[in-house]
Amino acid sequence: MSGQIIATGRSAAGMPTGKLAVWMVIASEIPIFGGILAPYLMHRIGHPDWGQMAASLNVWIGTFNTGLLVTSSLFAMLAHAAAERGDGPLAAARLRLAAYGGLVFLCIKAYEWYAKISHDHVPQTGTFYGYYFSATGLHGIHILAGVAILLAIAAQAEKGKNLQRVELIGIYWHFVDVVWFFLFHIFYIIR
Amino acid sequence: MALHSITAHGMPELQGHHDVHHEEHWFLKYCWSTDHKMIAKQYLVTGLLMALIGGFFAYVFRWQLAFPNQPVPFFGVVTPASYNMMITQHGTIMIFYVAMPVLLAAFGNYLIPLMVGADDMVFPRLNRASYQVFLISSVILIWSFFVPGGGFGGAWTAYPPLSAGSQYNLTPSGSTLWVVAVAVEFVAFLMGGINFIVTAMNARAPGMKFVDVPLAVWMIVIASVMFMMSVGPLIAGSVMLVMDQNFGTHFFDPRTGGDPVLWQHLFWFFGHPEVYVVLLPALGFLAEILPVFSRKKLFGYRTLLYSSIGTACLSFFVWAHHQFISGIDPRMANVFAATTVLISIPIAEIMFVFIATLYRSSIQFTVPMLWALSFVAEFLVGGVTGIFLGASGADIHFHDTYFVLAHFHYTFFPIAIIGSFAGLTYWFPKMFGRHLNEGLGRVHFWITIISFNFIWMPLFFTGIMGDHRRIYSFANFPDLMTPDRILLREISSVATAVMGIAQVLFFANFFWSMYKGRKAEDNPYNANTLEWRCPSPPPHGNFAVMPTVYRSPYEYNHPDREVDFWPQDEPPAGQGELRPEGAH
Amino acid sequence: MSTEAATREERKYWRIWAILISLPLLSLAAQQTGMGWLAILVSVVVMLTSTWFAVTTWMHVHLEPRFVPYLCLLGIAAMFLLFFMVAPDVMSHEGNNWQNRSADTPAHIERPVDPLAPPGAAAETHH
Amino acid sequence: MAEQHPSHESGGIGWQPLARSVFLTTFLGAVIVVGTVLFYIFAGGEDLIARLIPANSSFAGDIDFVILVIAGIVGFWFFASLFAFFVLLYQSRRRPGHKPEYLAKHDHQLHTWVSWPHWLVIACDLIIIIVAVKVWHQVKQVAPPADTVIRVVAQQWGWTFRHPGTDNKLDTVDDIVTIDRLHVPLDQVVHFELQSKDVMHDFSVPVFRLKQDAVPGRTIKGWFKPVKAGAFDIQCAEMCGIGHGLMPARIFVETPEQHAAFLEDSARNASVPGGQSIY
Repeated sequence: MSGQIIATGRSAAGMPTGKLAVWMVIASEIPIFGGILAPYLMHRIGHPDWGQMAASLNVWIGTFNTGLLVTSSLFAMLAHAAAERGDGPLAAARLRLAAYGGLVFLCIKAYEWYAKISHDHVPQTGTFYGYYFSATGLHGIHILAGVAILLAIAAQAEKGKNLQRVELIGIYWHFVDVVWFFLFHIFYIIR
Repeated sequence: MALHSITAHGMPELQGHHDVHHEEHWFLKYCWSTDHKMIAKQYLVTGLLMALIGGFFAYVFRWQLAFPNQPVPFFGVVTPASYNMMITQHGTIMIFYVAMPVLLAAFGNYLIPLMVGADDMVFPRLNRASYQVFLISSVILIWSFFVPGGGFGGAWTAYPPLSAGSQYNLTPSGSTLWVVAVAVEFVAFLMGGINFIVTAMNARAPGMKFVDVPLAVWMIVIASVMFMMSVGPLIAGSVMLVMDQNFGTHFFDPRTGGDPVLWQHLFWFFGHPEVYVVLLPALGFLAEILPVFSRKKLFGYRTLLYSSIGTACLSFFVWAHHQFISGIDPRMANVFAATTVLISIPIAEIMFVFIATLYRSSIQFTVPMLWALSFVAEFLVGGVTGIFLGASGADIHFHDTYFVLAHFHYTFFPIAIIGSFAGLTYWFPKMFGRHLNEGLGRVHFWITIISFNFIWMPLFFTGIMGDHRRIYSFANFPDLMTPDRILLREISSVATAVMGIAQVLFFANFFWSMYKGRKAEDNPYNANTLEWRCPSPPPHGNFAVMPTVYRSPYEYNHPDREVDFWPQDEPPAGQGELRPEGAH
Repeated sequence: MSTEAATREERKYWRIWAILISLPLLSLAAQQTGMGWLAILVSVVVMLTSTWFAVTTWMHVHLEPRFVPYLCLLGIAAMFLLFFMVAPDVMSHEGNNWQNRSADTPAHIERPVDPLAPPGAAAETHH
Repeated sequence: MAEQHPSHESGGIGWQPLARSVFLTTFLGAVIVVGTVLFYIFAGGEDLIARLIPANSSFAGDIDFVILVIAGIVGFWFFASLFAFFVLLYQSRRRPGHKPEYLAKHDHQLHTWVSWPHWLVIACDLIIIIVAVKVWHQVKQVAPPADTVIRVVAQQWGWTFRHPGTDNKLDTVDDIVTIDRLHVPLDQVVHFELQSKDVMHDFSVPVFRLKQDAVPGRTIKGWFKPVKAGAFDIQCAEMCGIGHGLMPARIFVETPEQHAAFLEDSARNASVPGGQSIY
């Protein structure tokens, strides 16, 4: 359907339509994550005692997860390079690796949540945990959506279709990565 | 890039494009269409239906206020709970489910591709998804009226802890459904907004420079960008509020270090720009309608554009004037008072531009023009009374009184109702291929405008006299039951009923004209913009030949021309149709 | 893009990956020293550096039209605005003619808001 | 461009007369509106607002003054624009032989037409900001020394007022706690501490021009000085649930004798000493 639309093929702003849209998505995501991080920071600075709760987060798991996401992003980037060469199947394989990275990230995150909850560190016990669960949950939803899109685009790329989308999902995936840098440092590192 | 260069030559692409869609099932045609015009109409119809609900609520609680504790005709006795529910849902519906879908989504969808000379939105399926998500959100909202405990009744601003604790608001499911409905709606408009922005930026017809874009498109795009930049914190806030309601967190609960004032900030950080999100499209319609019916070039395209961008930027700095007395630090109020009052500068410039456009023009008082002109006059009232509220010292008295409501409705009624009517009556021939009945339209216009002023003028005075908003019956307050106050309230309430009844005229006109009205020409008003250069109503794919743009959209009565308009896509002399030199 | 150039690009991506992998380790190390101020300093630097690398070398923001980074910066600016205009009310616990009593109570103590109780009594009475 | 089309120049008079007529009307409007306001203020008519609602506290007049200043300034703009608007509507109505003018010149040359009012608007804005912030500062940011301090506690759906009693100190045994009835002495500076037990409420006394939200978890301080004896409404001005419209209270502004009687009465009638355990 959309292939027939002339409008989609135009680029009066000097960039492909899909890429423009991805950047628009990112621009609109910034206030969403900012909207939860800014209040958290305010409260965190206002409540030095939250440091005890922050100390209960497992920073090793957090660091490992960071590495995992960075690696996953790398594969998205390599998929982009493969797509640039027109190598659809290779791009698809690398995209899938990136997606699996995201899935493993989610599993580790789930384990982390489970460990927190089993230690009775539930959102009810302190607003710190409320922010922790909301922010990482919001980020997790983005990872989940990203994984789904990665796999869908991998399926297309395998057939050599819509190779330009490999780059687009890559941009989104790196953005999710950048958000994680902030969450990781703000929640795990700074106590 | 390849496609772009093809379209640049105005090649008649994709012949037979329109024929593909002939044999469609009605469901595919009306409910599953990716055509931007059909989606626009879906938004429009949903918005109008929601307006009926919101309007009915307004009638019920206005009647209760004038004649407290007597059964309201067609409704029954109003209890405090149902009163609160109705004022809350009236606000929610009118802002999020009428103004946004009609002004931004319906007209944005309809106008942007047509005005920039594209055959559809750049992401038609995303567009369809946006409407469907919006529809789901409307269904959730209406569903919330009927759950046990009733609909949410904590005012449309939903200040916690009232909205966060069911022990306070007594509507355990209603309040959650309300937040969810609103948050889902934001997602729908984010999808739609991204589509609008990308379409207007990327899918412009060849030759259309940024000063050739009609202002209606500009305004919708600026509004979408504002929406995108401001809604994020409230989406995050809604997530937090839902967690507070259902998962026992304490983001907004002071018991464990949460802060109710935080929600107010998150809400108004979005809530104030939101006013301009719906204002700008309405101003865009005016910028289209005024030049057409005064047959004169718009005074100051760039002035209007830059003033609007200035308003948009400035509106991010003013939100806490809604919170002057609600627990923010009094020192911060000084900052916000200053920024708030300064926003009068760009708004005043916009008004000057509109008024100056009328100078030495030739005004035809058609129905759309009447609506557009009444917008200027009524919005002036709303604009100047806003200064009282932005000035912190005066706001101490006015805050949360009917003065605020009157001010708000003097801005929002022009925006949402007058703006929508102006747009609807103006583009009706294009949308449905038929003309509205002019006489009926005039009667409807005058009744609506006069009754509107009778509703809200008296309430400025009851506000000054100390009537506070959201109070279900003033009978409990001896100071407020003086005969003059009661009279003012009664005038207002009766006028509300009159205005409600007058809308029957509009709906009758609307549906009658849709099927039986006079057939519309392609360009009935001799307008310049591209949407008038395709058939009425435009087929799937809009243009038979994709247009190329040569000039700004407001070239009326150009001295070099014999006819008083100059369509944007008409090739200049020498390139296409020839005009003898010096014929003037 | 030629195959050779793409391979060069790939090698560059690996280099960026190495940097991005080691930066969080740096902040982890800073945190393990136990010096709070060092952890904050290093994290801020690491956050900004890694974002810079990811955005410029992976997302290729510099290759896009100029309005793209500006738009994103606009979003970030809006968040800074939100932070600094809200912080006086939410971050501080007292101000001009007001005091946030509940914020002064340690967050993990469940404490009903009972303004009629004398100050300080609340925490004891509700244990 | 313009020289090639003399028809404009002759038919069109240009923009000067428009500017002249608009400025004339604006200044006429200014004189009328500002004059009226000044007349009221100097003729002791500062009670323009007070005719609608009594001004019974010491700062009510200041707030009314802000309102009047703003009314004068925006009234001038309002009537001037509306006048220009309707005059233009009449002048430019479509009629035979009337041809609209084409703006041949470039935007920025005509811009003076917008920029002049623009600078005027900025000047007016500055006046408004200064006046408003001054009164705000005096009402909300600083307070004269207290003669007495009361505590106002809002809850769903009623008010609890804690008066300091005869020793004029809060949180002592002789405090008087009342529900929905606040007693304050006339002509004394009353400081209040505003608190809420559950949700947001708002302590509003329209005749005092007094309004302040009660935020749960916070104590917000404010002041007022009643200047007229009598009983007046207290309203809750922030949506606080189903009973929001049903939490009216009264404030009794009492002469020294009445207030002394009230204190004595309460002390005698208190079933429990100090009223500490009324709650």
